[in-house]
Amino acid sequence: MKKANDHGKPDAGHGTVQHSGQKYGMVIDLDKCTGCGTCMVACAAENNVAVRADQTDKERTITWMNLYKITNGKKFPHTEVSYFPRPCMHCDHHPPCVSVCVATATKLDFNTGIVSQIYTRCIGCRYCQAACPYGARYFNWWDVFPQDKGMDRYLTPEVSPRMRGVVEKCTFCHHRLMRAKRQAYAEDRRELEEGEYITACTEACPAEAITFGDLNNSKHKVSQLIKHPYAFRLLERLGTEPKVYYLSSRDWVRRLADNFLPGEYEPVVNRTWAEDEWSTKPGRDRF
Amino acid sequence: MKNQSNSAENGTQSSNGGLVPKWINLSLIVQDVSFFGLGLIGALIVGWAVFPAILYSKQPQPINFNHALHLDSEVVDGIEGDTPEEKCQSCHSFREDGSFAGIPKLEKCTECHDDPESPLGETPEEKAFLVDYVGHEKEVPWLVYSKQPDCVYFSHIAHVKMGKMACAACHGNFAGNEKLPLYVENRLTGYSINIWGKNISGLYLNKTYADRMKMDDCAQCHTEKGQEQNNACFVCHK
Amino acid sequence: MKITRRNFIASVVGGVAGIQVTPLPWKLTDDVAIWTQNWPWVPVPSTGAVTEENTVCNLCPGGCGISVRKIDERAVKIEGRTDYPINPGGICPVGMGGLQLLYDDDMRFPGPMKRVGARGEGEFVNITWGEAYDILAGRITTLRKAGKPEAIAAVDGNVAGTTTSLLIERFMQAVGSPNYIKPASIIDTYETGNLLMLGKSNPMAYDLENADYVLSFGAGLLEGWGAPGRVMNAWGMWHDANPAKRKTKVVQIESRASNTASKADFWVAPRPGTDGALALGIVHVLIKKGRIDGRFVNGFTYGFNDLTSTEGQNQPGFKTIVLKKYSPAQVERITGVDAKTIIALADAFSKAKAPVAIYGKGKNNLNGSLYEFMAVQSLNAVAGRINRPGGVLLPSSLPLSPLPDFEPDEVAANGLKKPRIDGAGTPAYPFAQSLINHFADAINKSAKSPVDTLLVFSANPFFTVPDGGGFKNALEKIPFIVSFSPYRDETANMADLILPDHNYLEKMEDNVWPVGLQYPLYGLSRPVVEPINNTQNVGDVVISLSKAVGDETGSAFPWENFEEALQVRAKGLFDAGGGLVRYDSSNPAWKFKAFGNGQKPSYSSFDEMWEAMKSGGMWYRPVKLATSWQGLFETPSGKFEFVSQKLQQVISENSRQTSEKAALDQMGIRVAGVEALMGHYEAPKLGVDRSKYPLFMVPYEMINLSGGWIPTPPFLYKTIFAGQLLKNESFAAMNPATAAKYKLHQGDRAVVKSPLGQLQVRVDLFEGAMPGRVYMPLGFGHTAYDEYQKGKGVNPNNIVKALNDPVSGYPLWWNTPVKLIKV
Amino acid sequence: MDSPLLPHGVKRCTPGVFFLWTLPWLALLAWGGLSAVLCLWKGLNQTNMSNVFAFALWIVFDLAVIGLGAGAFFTGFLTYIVGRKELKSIINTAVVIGFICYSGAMAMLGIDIGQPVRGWFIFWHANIHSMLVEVSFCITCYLIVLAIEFIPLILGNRQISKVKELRLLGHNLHEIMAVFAATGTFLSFFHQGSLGGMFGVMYARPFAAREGFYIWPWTFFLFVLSAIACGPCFTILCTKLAEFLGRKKLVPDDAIQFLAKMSGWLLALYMVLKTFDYLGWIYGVVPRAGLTFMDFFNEGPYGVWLIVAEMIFCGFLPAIILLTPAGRKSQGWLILASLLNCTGIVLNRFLFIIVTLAVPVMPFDRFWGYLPTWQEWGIGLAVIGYGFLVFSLAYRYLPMFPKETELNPLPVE
Repeated sequence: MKKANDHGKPDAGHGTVQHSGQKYGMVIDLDKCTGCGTCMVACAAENNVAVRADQTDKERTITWMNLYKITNGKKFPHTEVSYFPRPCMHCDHHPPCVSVCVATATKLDFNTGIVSQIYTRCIGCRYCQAACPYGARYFNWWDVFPQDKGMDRYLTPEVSPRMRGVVEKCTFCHHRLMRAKRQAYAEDRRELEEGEYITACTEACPAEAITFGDLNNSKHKVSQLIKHPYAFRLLERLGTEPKVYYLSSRDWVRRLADNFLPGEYEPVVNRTWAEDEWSTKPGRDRF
Repeated sequence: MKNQSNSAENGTQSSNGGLVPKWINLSLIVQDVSFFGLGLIGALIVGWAVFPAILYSKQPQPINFNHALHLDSEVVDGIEGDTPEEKCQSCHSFREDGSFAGIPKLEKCTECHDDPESPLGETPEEKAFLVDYVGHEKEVPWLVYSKQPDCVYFSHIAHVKMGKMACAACHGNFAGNEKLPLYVENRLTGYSINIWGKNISGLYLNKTYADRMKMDDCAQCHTEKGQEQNNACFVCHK
Repeated sequence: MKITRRNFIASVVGGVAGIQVTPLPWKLTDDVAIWTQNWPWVPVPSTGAVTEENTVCNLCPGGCGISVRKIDERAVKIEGRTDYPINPGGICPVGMGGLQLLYDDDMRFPGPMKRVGARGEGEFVNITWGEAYDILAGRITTLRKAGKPEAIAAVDGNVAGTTTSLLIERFMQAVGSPNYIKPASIIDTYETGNLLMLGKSNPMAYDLENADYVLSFGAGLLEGWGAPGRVMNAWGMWHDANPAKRKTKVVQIESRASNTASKADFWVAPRPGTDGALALGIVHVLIKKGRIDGRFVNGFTYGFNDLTSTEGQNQPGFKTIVLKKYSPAQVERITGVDAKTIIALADAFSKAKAPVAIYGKGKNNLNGSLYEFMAVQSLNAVAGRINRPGGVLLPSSLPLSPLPDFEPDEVAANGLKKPRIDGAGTPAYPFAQSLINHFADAINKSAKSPVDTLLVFSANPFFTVPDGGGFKNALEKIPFIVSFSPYRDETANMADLILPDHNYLEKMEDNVWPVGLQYPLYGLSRPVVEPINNTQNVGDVVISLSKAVGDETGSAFPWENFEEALQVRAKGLFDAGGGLVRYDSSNPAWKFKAFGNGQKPSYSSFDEMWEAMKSGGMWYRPVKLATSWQGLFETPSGKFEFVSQKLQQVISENSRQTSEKAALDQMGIRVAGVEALMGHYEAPKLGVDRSKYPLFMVPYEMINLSGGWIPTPPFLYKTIFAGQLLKNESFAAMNPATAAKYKLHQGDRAVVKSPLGQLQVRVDLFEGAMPGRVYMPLGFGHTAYDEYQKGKGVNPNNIVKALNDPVSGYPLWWNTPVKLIKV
Repeated sequence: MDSPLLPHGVKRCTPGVFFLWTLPWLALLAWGGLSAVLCLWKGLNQTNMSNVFAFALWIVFDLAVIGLGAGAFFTGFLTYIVGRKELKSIINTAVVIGFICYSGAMAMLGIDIGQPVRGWFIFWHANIHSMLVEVSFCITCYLIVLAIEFIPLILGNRQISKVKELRLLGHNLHEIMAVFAATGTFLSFFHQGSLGGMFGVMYARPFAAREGFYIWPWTFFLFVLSAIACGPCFTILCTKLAEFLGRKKLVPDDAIQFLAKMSGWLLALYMVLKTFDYLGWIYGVVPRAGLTFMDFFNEGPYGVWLIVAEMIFCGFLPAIILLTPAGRKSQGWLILASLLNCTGIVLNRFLFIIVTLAVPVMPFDRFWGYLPTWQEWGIGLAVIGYGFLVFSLAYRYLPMFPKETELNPLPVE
């Protein structure tokens, strides 16, 4: 995999860096995920995401957190459905979208590991969308806000509503980091406790499938979970180094997270794990 | 192209006659220059005088609040604080969650100006204030000089409390104001002139941070104070 | 001197040159760009002081704890509470989108209104509350004067036992109409079943959190069954990333690969409606292998072994019948689940330390089948899972004080003697509280509607009743309809008068015992925002209305307002003592503690308790087992009854007039003798030519789509997949094999035709669908509300041909014979 | 009646006929104008572009015309730097075509971005790491260069050249044209390259991603090469079209033949390198991403045939024709070859833009298709209309073909 990182384009000054400060990341446990979609709704509600009358136009609706439905393709009654909740991956190595942006409207902040997107700077060329393999970036095709219905009354001032013609994406609820810091300052603190800053989807998930925290901080739960044998990332081998990890005990799910040539994929069961904190039993046995 | 170059040659030949080529006509040149000058001057007037006049709208504040008076402990007591910052915060206060309340709501004023009937001073402004607002329990529609656009996030507590910055550093010395200045707004952008800067050219010889509140100024200050990490986009944008 | 063209050009050149050294071009370029960054038509949300207000979500009987984030007076976000027993932190998508139900003007009524357009058009004009009361009270008075109070009927969608529903029922009694109708929900099935087997209609209490093997018969654990916040939280615990902590296995029994089925550890797919047989098949194996809990079965149950009838002859008992009729082979024939699986399930169930078999049908919105539920309960009983940690608990109901009795006046008394229109409680349906389908049928059958004035509370029967559009037709016949809905739903659009209720975030309301919870919990939601429309809490409306109708009715409501009525009931909670009003998630209410949970009530007076309840939104007691078996069962035998004597009494009474055969037929029972008194499987008599309708249509529910009377918040349509809704067409899921028979491919248009009607859908090929079935989602196909919902997809309820569930009389809505026609 | 404007000693159709000839092109422009207004006023929802097809028809058009327009700088380079005198007879045509292509492309880009008014951010807040910035800078500069190169031709108009100063200006510009040619060459090299780079650097899009040399992916060089390989052919095509429509010879064969030969060689070279590029990609980038070559084509309308067409029929075939003297000397073959050559570059750009985006990278994501709306076509075709219009005007009123009079002497009255 490392090789994969080195290929690709020159470091646009955004390569893998030693994060001086925090490096926020997310772990989504797909065994816990129930596919209920609360994360999507929470995200939209938290971030003033526009909602139009027809949301079935999946190529154009805006879903910072998007739920992908996958099945194991087996025949009845052995069919299984699972879901990939997909926020922005906040790639850590030379995010594909960042180096291509013409107007420096999107950047990787080395102090948080968060990839920012500035709507007022974006000119809407959409090169970033073309470059992102996760489809995590969304363009504002319309200029809609249901003001006329009075639905602008639930808009939060913490996130600026977007105008037509710019690209937006998941920000790891950066405003919540600001909120937490402000609170800390009010209490004469500079450091944040684990859990003081979590994203809206993390908070909303009824199955507590999402864990959020500082990957640089070994005490944080995320930095332990990513060592789990079931942990993996989307399209890992492209070398984008996503900061969003997934857990799944199901091999067919893990296999769908990346492209594999025949024989390349090795099931987790055969993998032994250094820190033997978790056993590596396959999660889904017959009974 | 052939015939063109020919004609050019003819031109040069014909100019062999006098000192100045025949086809150069001095009077014409003088005319040209003067008309050119006319246009130039006209443009300069339009650009430097007319344009700004059209671009900006001016309005007075609903009530001419006298900062100097209120901060004069001889006249008004109850505005506590040893440092200017503490004094400012006794009205422009922080909320518990660390957010900044900005311009105080009516309830703050009515802590002292509680009775519409009995003014505390004898200024006409106060009387007007008591009748129009305290009387009708109506919030004063203050015009905010330093209102940043919606895309900007600014944490006062990070600057004033943690950064130990003086309010005046960015806002200038309001404490000394007897009168509130006119609120000048850019008709096109809706920005208060205090954001983009009073100097229409945008060029300053020796600019202070109180002159302007543009992004570059924030960034410059961060850099000077060794806070480069706070120049990350999301620190100030939402 | 005259200006030549040359001069003109010169000055223009000068001007152009000059303007470059002024700010004009440069600042203008900048400002125009800045203008695009602050377009006046892009809203700028106002800032202000932030507050978080705690309350309880009342969008479903699940009742999660929520906190509403406010900027000054504006609600901007709903979040789950960590200090509420049901849902530590999270909530469901519908609850998360709740603010759109509050602020979407097109979805709500601005205030009391009167219909002006044709029915269904939704054309109304504003009136005052005064006028509204006059119109309605006047009409009721007239009917009472005419001695026909029974011509007033009410459909009440509020959960049974909530104060609102009690007041509405009380109001109906006060005016003198027996026709108080509630849409059937899973709760009714539970209560009827418990009445027959436990002798009391207890709230269903599954101790899921402490179970290590959850065998779910059709309960859509991840589709919104029970209290979604609680169930999904349990789901998270069951699937802990740490295998050491991952103890619980979940098995889902359902014909379709729903989220629950897919995400469960194992999925068993019997034919829809045969769950009961499967349960008894497992019982069969347990008995065969002697893996039954002898102590419980012999000590505390009735009817397991053979019985001697009153005439003294020997009758086969539960055991004999199960052994005779439900061998794995036989069950395989009924359910299509192979015998090996059945045996394996039995083994797993008996090997588990704390297994529990739970029963449900998707969400809670619709009823289940009584005999199926009894069969599943029998499984729990045989394995001794009654009143055991991790099993089925038997807590006594909430100690709420009843509302004081009152004496109906003469008119009312006479009215109440009249028979119910829906026939509930008659020999045919002895245990039914109300039968909304029959209510509609009765109206449709009679030439002139027996109902003159229909009051609709928190319900949208037009859309939600699975009756092939029967209720819709009934509405058209009813002369006068009054809706108390805050939303412009289908039923409200049929109404002549609108007395809109508050939105759930604007009102005070109670939430009584979330479905399936194993400990008593009384939730109390309070207004977190000022009402944005001219609406009134339906509780207050009923009280005022009763007074407006007359002193006789008014006297039944001796309270100033709704909150007073709430307090009257809550008084019982205080008197009962020991209730907690604050919750700390580190000390879960479902954890069994050796010596109680050591927590003491934090209040000393009722008023203290009430204030604490209003701010905290709860009163609960941590889980505990019934310490003594004495009086635990209120059945004639005083035991858990595999064979229900209550049912036996009714049948024998009914048989007295006619024959037993006739009595059974009347109740829709197709077996005789003891078998009719216990949980069993009987194939429904479809009465439809299967050669014409070879397939079955099975409606299914989704957690991210509100199928009930609550509209779906627009945000949720973001979570709907392309294979479920596309533009305005909804999809029917079917197995590729089935589709192939009709030459249907993904996305093709097809008509699903039942004897009661047809719907056009698009085809979604889904391997997880049982062959021969067509699965249609409930919640699409609204013809009301606003652009976000109107005309999106079709509503399967409109073609459901539901038979009566034996004994209970509720609709069997999950097996409609249909045919597919390619378009 | 416009005869005084026509160049000396050439025959042109009557104004009436000319007007009729311009009508269809004006119509296209009108259509495009309407589309443009809609897109700018209502926003890009007027198009069928989506979050999947962030780039679509317009970008294909842009890249195509910029590639085809490469004839301008390359011919300029050969004429002024290398000093191939015979090309002087066609350089004007090349410049005009270049100008048309680039100005058209710029116009389209202006509408393509979601916030046109903020367009200048590209320069003011430039992100030097972005290939697109490099493209924007170079194209803008080069458009200015092209304009300057165009000026002397305009000044060559019969009436304008009557004004002494202007005539002189034009003459002097001519003298220093080499400087501009050089600048143009430099700029073009980089933006043609960066256009290729744009796609090569998308390392997370296996279909477009390429290895490279230092900061330049191979596509960088391949795009330059393909552009100069087909640019001349496009110039030839346009000339031939003009000759056909004007029913007369406008450019001496030596110029045409030389360009054709150059094209042939360059195309041949390009094809060889492109072959290696494909191989390197198929055996390097693709398997590293866990994919096989055919994985990209197992769904949707964009089949492997596209690549076959690009390489065989629009690559090697025209190269061979152009390299065989007999082939390029015969009118028909020459035109066919040029056509194929130009089609090839369009195909190549299409693959890099549309197919790249249509192929999902996440295994569980679906394949997407795309059809432009009439607004998108309108704006695309308007550029063609605009091209015909400007070309015709230039041909009619400017001495675009200096050898025209020589080749078609007027009958002496």
